Amino acid sequence: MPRDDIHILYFAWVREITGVDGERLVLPVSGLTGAALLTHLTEKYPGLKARADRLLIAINQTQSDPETPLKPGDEVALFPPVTGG
Amino acid sequence: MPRDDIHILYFAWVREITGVDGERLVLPVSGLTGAALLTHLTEKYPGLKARADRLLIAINQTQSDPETPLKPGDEVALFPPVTGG
Amino acid sequence: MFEVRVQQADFDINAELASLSRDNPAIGAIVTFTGKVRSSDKDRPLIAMTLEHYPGMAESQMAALIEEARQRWPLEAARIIHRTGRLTPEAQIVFVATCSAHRHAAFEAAEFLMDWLKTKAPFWKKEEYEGAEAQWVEARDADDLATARWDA
Amino acid sequence: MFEVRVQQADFDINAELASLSRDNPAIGAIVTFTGKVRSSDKDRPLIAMTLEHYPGMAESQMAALIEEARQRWPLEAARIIHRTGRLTPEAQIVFVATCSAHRHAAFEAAEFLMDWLKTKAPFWKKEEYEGAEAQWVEARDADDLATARWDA
Repeated sequence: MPRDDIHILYFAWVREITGVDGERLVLPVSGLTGAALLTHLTEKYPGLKARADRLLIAINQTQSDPETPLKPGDEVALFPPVTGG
Repeated sequence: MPRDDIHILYFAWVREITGVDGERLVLPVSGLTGAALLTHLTEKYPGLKARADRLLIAINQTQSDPETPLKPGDEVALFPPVTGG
Repeated sequence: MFEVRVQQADFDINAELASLSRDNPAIGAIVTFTGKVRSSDKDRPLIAMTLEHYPGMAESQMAALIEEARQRWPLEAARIIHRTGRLTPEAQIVFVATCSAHRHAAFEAAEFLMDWLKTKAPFWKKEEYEGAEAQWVEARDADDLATARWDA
Repeated sequence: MFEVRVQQADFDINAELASLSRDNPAIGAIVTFTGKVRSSDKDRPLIAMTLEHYPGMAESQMAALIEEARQRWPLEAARIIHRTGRLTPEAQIVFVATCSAHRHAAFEAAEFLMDWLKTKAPFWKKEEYEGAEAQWVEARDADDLATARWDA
């Protein structure tokens, strides 16, 4: 049976705000975009709101345009600009 | 007693043509330049003549203009363009 | 001989170089970059930094960087290693090595890999300074500019 | 920690890096270049190369190159090692290492040192190819151009 939810992952200070590494979410509407997901999440985690414009989104481990529609089964990661190296 | 000769050193194919690592030479005239020394040496070592325009000169371990006059006691080195590294 | 690794353990540069270049007599030039934890930044003594990554995506991005470098320069071998976890001053953080017949390709590819790694691979640093709460490092515009110069 | 050496013996990169960077927590970036003997050049198998230098002047030129690099970049440490004598394929020939707080200074200084070393330090290479008499290597215009770009 195919999954009807997405797997959301949080990294760095995003994870500290959400308090969880990740969670599963059934898409509230079909074709929800990453940007709309983020708006949804800022309601759940108000601490994200002030810094939401600096978040990056990766869909299935590829950095993606926030306007990309999400599909059931996607792995969606939210994280700040990278600072490794 | 100060030296009245110069010490000439040869490297790479210059040394193979002269057949010696180096030699001492009493300056035939005061104020002889490196270029004039080279002309003198091409008479002694005719094999140098064809490639004399590609030789570099170092006076006291510093690469020098061939028109620099030599002084007694100088260390004068003749060598091809460098190819290390 | 192209490899990427994310690991908590330290790395040994001689061992990495041996495994990269051994038995390949076409290699004339090897460039390495090693990034280390500095003890002071902005006048305050740094106690430690903690590196976090996105498992899976970090490795695939690092492999993609190496593929991109191979499109641009004739490389015989290359490797990127990035450590994670809590690291104290003087610890090694990151290692890039590039092997080519000639030096300019090796130098340029190594610098390219570091510039891109800093802006494209999902790693994040949190710094602990003496007498202050640990803070996530902010991304630097200078790193974006360093990456952008390879777009020309 | 600035040093130059000319030696017949091989060098150990880990040992060089340890002595360059140990106990200096201001170092955040280390770049190394290692030049090795390639087995083939111009389609013919190379048997060996022999490196000759001008003792005294080689060392003083190498030290002058490091001084010049220190004028241009904020370096914490740097080292140049050049081997001489007969070397066979895969042997290490030359080593340059630069240590700085930040990566761009370390990369640029290392590349600068290699470019200048190739055109300003009195070393000469003689190559032995299969089935041919050993020949002195000719200086390359490309090396002069690589040196000239640092004059700007």
